[in-house]
Amino acid sequence: MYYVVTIATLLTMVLALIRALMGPTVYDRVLAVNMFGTKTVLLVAVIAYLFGRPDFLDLALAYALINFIGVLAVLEFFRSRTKSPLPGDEGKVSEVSEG
Amino acid sequence: MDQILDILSWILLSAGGLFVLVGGIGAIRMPDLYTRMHVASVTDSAGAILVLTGIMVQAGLTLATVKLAAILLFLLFTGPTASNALASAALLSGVRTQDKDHKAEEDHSS
Amino acid sequence: MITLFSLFLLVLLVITAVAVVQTRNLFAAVMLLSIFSLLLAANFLLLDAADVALTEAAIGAGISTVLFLGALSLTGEREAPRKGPRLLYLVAVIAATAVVIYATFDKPAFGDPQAPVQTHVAPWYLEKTPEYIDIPNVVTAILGAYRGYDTLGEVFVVFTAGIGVLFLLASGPGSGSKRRGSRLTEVGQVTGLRHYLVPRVVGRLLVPFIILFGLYVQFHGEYGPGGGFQAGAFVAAGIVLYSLLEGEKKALDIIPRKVLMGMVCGGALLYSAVGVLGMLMGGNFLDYSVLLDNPVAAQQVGIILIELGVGLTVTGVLLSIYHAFAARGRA
Amino acid sequence: MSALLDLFAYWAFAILLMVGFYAVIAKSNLIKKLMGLSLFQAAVFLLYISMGKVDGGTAPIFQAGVDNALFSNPLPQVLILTAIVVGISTTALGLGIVVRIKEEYGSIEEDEIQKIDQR
Repeated sequence: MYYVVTIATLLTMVLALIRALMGPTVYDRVLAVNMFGTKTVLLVAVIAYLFGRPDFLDLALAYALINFIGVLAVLEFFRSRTKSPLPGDEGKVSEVSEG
Repeated sequence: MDQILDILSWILLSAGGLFVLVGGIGAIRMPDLYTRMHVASVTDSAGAILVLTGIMVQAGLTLATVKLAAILLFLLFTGPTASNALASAALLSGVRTQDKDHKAEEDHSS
Repeated sequence: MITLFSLFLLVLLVITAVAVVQTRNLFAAVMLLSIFSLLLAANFLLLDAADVALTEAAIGAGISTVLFLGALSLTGEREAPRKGPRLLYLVAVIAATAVVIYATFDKPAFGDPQAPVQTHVAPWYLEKTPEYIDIPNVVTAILGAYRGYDTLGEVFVVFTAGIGVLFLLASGPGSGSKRRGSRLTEVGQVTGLRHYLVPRVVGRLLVPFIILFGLYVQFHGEYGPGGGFQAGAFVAAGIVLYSLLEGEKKALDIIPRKVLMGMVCGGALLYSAVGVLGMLMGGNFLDYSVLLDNPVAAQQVGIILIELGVGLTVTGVLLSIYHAFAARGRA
Repeated sequence: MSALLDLFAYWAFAILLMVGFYAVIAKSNLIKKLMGLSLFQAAVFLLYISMGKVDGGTAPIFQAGVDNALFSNPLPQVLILTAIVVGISTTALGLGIVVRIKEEYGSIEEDEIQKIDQR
């Protein structure tokens, strides 16, 4: 019966991957990554029992704790970007190279 | 007794698998970011609760159950928080609820 | 069945890799790279490599995304289309792929227990570890004791890379970035995600647990998946999370740069010191068995000490690198 | 069929390796090149770990109460475990160099940098 969950999780991973590939907004991609993280936690937990090695649960615990950092890093990245848009790349090349 | 527990955990695991899959389908089928986020996060939480509880029933009263409970707790903390943060960031940057309105300006895909 | 799952994940890995290369938006590429890392870790677990999967989890999910995003915020996220002989590159790559695939026909079948890799030295490790070192995790035993010299080298590579990043980024911004620097100072006032209330509260709650988990991985590495490399990455990830929430300044108040440098150097020195101590007590370099009267217990003590050194260095290096990138963005 | 299945893991490795290689040689964006390098690295990791897998084996961590379990090869795992951490450190070094290039040249596109250099 663990197989049922494993297969469901793997199929959902495919769907999340499709969402990450399609976009259309960057936030959709972040959402897909977040979904993927949760699915990985479940997958790892189920695999640990599929193998009969409960000590692998450490790995699921690790992902449950760490996944959050990625989303926050993205937020921070957007915040700094929206407050001060990066200078356009065009026209800057010649200006900077003289320095 | 063991059989009852087995059946219980089987039901929980299958329901969890179903919720997980529904969340995935919803993330593909829903029309705009916010509904997708809604489907994904709600089914994520429900699926995680069901699957992890199902495994907990199998594990019995061991250290593994404590770990599973910790995993569930952290998932329930971080999942909705990430959704909240993501939604507010999307809202601040002007993603609207109608997908076709902003497609042109936000499309960064190749 | 499990092999089929693994093959399925491999297909997803290839699709993700192609998408990473194809997408023009570098931010999307970073997101896909993070998915790639999750898939890779799941695949490592299916291939019985729990320690490696834990390392990939610690590095790929947290630190790597943060570093790539940090670099992107300094360089811009759009990739210009390349004007070049793309067909030529494609032909070269396809030819190379064909050669590598042709080479795989001579490889022993996947999972063959009689393959040369499996029969050379691994059985000896698996057989002798309970006798010589007596810890359950054979991976840690090989890492710390049998191949301790190799690991020392790896630690020094990490050390050198960290020093290199500090050399590159710690000096003041070059003449070229003056304009950008002044633009960013007004943003520099508002560091961290202060106005995101919910993430801040929940995130602060998580920080101690991540660091606790890092310590658990550090000191439980002899008994389960884990060790200094993973622990260092986890602790660093916890502090990076704190820094994302509260701003780099507060994170630097807790662990100042001097302490970080102390950790970087101290860890590497601790590792070497254990080796030299073995020499002074009459053994070979990195031979732990002479440290105590009981050689087996001495091996365990030696492994715990060098894992501690590894953990310190990795934490220090990853955090120094993060702070170097973050400070560059706010300079 | 089973022979194909046996080698599939290695083929996936070959394709991943070459996808990374393509990014390194064909893309002009330096960060993209570094990403290609990470993919290349990941492919090598995958090759090592796949070679260490033994059919019916389990992770090389002794379990209390389980004797005579078949273990996968621990040696490749040790090599790759350290290589992952070394990999992120060297990638960070590469990113550091890219950031400095951006500061000096104002661009991270290879062609533009070459154009500036020729002047």
